[in-house]
Amino acid sequence: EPEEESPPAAPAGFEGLATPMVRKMARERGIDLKGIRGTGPHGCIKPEDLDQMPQAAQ
Amino acid sequence: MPEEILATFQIKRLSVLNENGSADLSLMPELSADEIWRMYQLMVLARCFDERAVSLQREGRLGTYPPIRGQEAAQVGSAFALKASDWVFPSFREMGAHLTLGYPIPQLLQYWGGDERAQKTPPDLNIFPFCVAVGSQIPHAVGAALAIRYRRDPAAVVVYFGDGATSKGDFHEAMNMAGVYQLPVVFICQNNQWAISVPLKGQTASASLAQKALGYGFEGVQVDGNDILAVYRATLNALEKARSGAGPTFLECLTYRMADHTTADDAGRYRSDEEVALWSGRDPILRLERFLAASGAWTPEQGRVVKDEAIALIDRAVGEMEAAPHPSPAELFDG
Amino acid sequence: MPEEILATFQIKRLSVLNENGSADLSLMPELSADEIWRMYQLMVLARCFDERAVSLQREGRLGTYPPIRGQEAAQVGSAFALKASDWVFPSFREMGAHLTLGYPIPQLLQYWGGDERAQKTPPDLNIFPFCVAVGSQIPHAVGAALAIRYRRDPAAVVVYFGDGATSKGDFHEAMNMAGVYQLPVVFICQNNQWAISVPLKGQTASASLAQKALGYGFEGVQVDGNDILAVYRATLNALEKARSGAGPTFLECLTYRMADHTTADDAGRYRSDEEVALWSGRDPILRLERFLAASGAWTPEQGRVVKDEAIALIDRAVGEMEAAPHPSPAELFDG
Amino acid sequence: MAQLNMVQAINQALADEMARDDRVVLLGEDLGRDGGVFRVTEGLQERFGPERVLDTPLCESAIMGAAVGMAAYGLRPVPEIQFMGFTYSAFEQLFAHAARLRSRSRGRFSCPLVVRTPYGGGIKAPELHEESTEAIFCHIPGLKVVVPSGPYSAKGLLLAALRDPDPVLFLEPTRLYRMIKEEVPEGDYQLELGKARLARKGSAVTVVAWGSMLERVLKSVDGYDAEVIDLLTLNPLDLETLLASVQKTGRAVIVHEAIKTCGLGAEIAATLAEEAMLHLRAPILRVTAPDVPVPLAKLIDQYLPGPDRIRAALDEVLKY
Amino acid sequence: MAQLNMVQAINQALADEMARDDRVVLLGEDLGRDGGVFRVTEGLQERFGPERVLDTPLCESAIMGAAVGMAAYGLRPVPEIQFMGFTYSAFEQLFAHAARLRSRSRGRFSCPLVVRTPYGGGIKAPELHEESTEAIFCHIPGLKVVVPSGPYSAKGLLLAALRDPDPVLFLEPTRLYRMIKEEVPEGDYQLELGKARLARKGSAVTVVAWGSMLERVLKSVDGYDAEVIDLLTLNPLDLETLLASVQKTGRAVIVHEAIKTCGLGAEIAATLAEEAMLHLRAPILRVTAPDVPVPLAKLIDQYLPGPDRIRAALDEVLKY
Ligand SMILES: Cc1ncc(C[n+]2csc(CCOP(=O)(O)OP(=O)(O)O)c2C)c(N)n1
Ligand SMILES: Cc1ncc(C[n+]2csc(CCOP(=O)(O)OP(=O)(O)O)c2C)c(N)n1
Ligand SMILES: [Mg+2]
Ligand SMILES: [Mg+2]
Ligand SMILES: [Mg+2]
Repeated sequence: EPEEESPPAAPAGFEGLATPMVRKMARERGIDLKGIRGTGPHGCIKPEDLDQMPQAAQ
Repeated sequence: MPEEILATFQIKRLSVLNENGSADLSLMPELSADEIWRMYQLMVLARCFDERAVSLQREGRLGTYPPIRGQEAAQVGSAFALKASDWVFPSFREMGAHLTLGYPIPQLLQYWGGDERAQKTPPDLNIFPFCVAVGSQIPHAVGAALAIRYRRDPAAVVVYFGDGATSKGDFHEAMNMAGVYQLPVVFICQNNQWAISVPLKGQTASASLAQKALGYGFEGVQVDGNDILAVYRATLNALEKARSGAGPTFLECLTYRMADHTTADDAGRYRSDEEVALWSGRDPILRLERFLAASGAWTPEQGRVVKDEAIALIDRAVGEMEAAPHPSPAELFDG
Repeated sequence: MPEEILATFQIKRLSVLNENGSADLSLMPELSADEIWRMYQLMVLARCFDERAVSLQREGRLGTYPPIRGQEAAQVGSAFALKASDWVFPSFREMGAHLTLGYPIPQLLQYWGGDERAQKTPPDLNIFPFCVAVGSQIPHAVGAALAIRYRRDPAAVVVYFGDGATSKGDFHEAMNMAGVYQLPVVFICQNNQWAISVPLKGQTASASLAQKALGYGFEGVQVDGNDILAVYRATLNALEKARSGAGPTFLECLTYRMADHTTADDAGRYRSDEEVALWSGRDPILRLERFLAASGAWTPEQGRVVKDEAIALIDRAVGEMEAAPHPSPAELFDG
Repeated sequence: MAQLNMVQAINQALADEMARDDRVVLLGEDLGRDGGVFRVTEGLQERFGPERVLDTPLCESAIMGAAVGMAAYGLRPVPEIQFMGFTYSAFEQLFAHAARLRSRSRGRFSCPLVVRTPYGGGIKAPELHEESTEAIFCHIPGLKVVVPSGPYSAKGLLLAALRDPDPVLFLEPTRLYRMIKEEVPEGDYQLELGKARLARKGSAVTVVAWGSMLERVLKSVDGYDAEVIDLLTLNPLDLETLLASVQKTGRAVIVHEAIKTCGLGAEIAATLAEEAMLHLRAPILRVTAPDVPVPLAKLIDQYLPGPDRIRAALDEVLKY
Repeated sequence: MAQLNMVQAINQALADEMARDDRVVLLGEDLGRDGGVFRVTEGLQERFGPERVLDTPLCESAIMGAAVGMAAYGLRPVPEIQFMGFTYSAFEQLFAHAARLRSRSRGRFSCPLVVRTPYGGGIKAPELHEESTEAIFCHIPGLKVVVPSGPYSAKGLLLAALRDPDPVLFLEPTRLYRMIKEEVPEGDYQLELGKARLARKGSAVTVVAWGSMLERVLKSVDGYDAEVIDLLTLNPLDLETLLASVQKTGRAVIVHEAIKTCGLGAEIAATLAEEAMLHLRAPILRVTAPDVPVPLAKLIDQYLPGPDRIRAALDEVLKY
């Protein structure tokens, strides 16, 4: 699907798409998924995507 | 060979006591005076049980209950012919049979109070749990009979069901299988002429239920179901035949459901008072009392004693039933 | 009233042609010579269809197929009595009835080729789809008859099934309901004496199947199922009775399954060659040929012509069937 | 508009449709002379005659089988099974015939019938009178399964079912028969089959229920920011409504009175796990009966999901 | 050890257990004299006599009902239903009686029987000969459901089923009857009911299958880092094995030949969505037949899940 080949920028208020697993990992690392677009299908955030993101201070 | 007659069949009807309670001595079953008295006591016990259960339901102390009033002869008479090693598959309206066989009365009440522990039949009785899905117990009897045959056990099987049940495939399928294997099973239909609001003629166009046995290659007999001596005789014969390897028998006990279908039903909506009155006159207990009275074996006073004893027994049972602790949720997983 | 006789019943057997093909003229149905000839052609057509279907299966051009060999008289004779407005509920072994009623032959073959499009009955025929779950079509006939009655339509219903089907609850339940409402339905049992490997006596202890009707309050007749004139006569009578509001009839057509149960079966495992040979001598086509030959209406030469015509018809149908395009996956969702 | 209970609403729908369409014929045990054991068909035999309101012999499979033949002939039969626990013996007719007839005859025959049956627990009735086996019927291709949750939806859904060209199983929550009264329009109205209803708006969690559990769920969610979906049609599922809600809330709890294993809750949860996974922030929980037979009266309240268990599930998913 | 096909393995299990335990009795249509339509019971009537290998009248509900009575009396009947599509009429006996007897009699009566029936598609047989309705049976509390995937598991599971104190439905994948030969130990061995088998190790995705789909899945996953679970027992599910695998792989695909809606795949997916949600990195996909009746031969290959659809699902979840 073309949508996945060239991901457009996340629209304003875009709630990051992620499975509960990724949400949990993000929570643990203090990452806020709001507005983030990942490299997975439909722009979802993959676990690997989290590695590229700035973590909140622990 | 034009329109040849392939076969001719006869259906018989058995009665021992007429409506006035006088007996055809040639058909009188071998029973001692004590045994007949015991039968009488059991019919009265069944009647008292029934009356109490109905009133407990009205008071909210039992759930929906299906009265047996009018069917005491069919139930007590048939169960009286059983041996301890025989197996019994009841429907849900044979409390008279349970009482005759010695099922603990508190437990019997407990079932209608909505408690599964009631169905844990005591180990010395081979009575299957009540069967609410009409007719579906009939094939079980055939299976038990197959096991008896296979084990060469000296037992027989009795299965009870109503006129309504004869419309179900299970009835047919079980009768047919019993015929094929010539099994030791006695099919006892209490034809009380009603299945909730549906009268017999709405159930089948067959003139008798007994004749249905013709399609299965074994004997069907209509018995006066309000005549306890006829019921006993017919059942005993059928059981002996079964135990001797001579195959199954179908007994249609023609009787009448004198009360509502259950305590949730109002029979006044669908049947006439005249019909009910007619059958009240044919009360099976009355009939045995007349028989006994004729030889001086029964007086109103003796009748009262029997009834009082029965009531006392029921009283105790009600107390026991109500004293039982409420089942714990863990019992959902019991078994 | 001791052991009173409640009722006496008789079961009749109808045959018109004896084994040598000579007819009882008093029972001869009203049929023109042309009509009888047409019946003969249809039986031959059914036989040729059957032989071809079996060989197509052997060649892998059809799936599992249940031969009708030996049952042509029962099928053609009964279907010949039907009117276009009547409804037919077949089992899975009535291709002779389909052919008689004009079901397109390519479509009939298509079914055994595993193609649902075969069951889209042409709009001018009221033939229900084949029924594989044995006996489960019988209640449908009762429902259609209820609808006919409700609509006051001048039609009747025929339902076909085998001896094995009489063991199923559906048979009983439908017969019973038809009796209660006195419906315009004719129950036609092709008693071919086998249900796969189970002989009739393993199916029921009843001496005849016809007598099973006694339990439902309507007439059951045994018909010589290899005698097309008897089958026709009995069916016509039953249909007229049905249409006139006089209720249902049960016809037991006593015949024989001359072939294996299906092309996946090997009857040699469970029945004797002698039995098969005995019934080969009773071939229903042979019997009608003898009848016709006696009056000079049939010669071997004419027989060959009829057969050649039938084969030509089947040839064309096979071609058409095989020319039909493979169904597309989208047809899974058709209907 | 009148205030009706569900028994009255169903009775009205049947009467109206019978008056409108002479193909509609009722059949079953005790539904004519007696008006049905719950009085749902009261007065209909008097009004429409014994040929349109047929008291049948005691035989569920024959009732269903005959209905198939009637429907194929062109009528619109409405077989009643006295209690859901007695549908088992009619199962073959429903599964192998009614539901398949259109497909296997490639449209030559169809089977427009509506099976009505009371279902569900909590009425302290005998064995097999409180079953809730809807999931089994949802596994039958070609059969629609519908469950109203009150008098209004009962009438509107039943009218729609009676006009559907294919077989519909119409489950009547016995416990609600006379429990709820609602405004029910007198005239004709239909609720489209296959459409769920938003019974309550909320944004933190989606609770899915149907039949008599709906009432219990609505009582239980007080104080929660819960969206409640009243399924109304169990098969086919209204995916659109389910997904829209769960995409919004990110949490789902399914409540049903059937046992857990292979209950309809499984299909709903599986669908969400397939279609809405990226929106979920918590496990999907099912609040159901335990995997044991429906008990008799004394234990029925322990068996059916109650407010405590429903709230515990809400609390659990709201932790995420 | 001998190389046996599944027909031989089942035959051997039955013969061994009958020799060991005289309570074991077989009954069904054509299984005696004829040895069964698939020859699974060949030779057993000759060896054990017609009272232990009973040819019955043509009636599935009576077969099942009689088996209930036999089991209650103390035997261990093994009713055979000729094809799964003919179980419908035996449904009431199984659901309302066999499965409940222990619970409703509080242990006074039990019902140790094993229902054997061939099931599943791909054999180009007539209507109702290729059904796969296992999910319905998994919704029956009190009934275990078992499906071997080859000769070895067939014998081991059947021996365990025959010794189980409660009713077991034993489904025999018809397509595999003579397809696979395996080493099958001659003596006694049991595979514990309720335990799944790791048919293939892998770490990127868990694929769950059973019966004849297993063989197809194993062929399809070539080249994928897929772990394959052969369920063997469908009810109760082996949660431990399922969860351990999915917690490792983070992805699940369920493959079954039954239709999708309310199939067993739903229960598995729902269980994962409840118990393993925090380990999932992709939606849970189900590869199933479409929601239509099992077609006749010409379309059966389009109906059953094939390698293409299985691989497409793997590719999809691996995107996450
Ligand atoms: C299969 C089934 N269908 C319907 C019912 C509801 N029901 C309970 S008793 C009964 C009538 C039974 O009539 P009959 O067999 O004559 O027995 P009786 O009640 O007269 O003892 C009905 C319809 C049921 N229990 N089981
Ligand atoms: C309900 C059911 N059980 C089993 C089968 C498998 N089967 C197909 S035909 C048949 C025997 C049918 O015997 P009968 O009714 O006499 O018909 P026939 O085959 O002789 O025409 C059996 C057991 C089936 N199709 N349906
Ligand atoms: Mg049945
Ligand atoms: Mg009755
Ligand atoms: Mg036959």
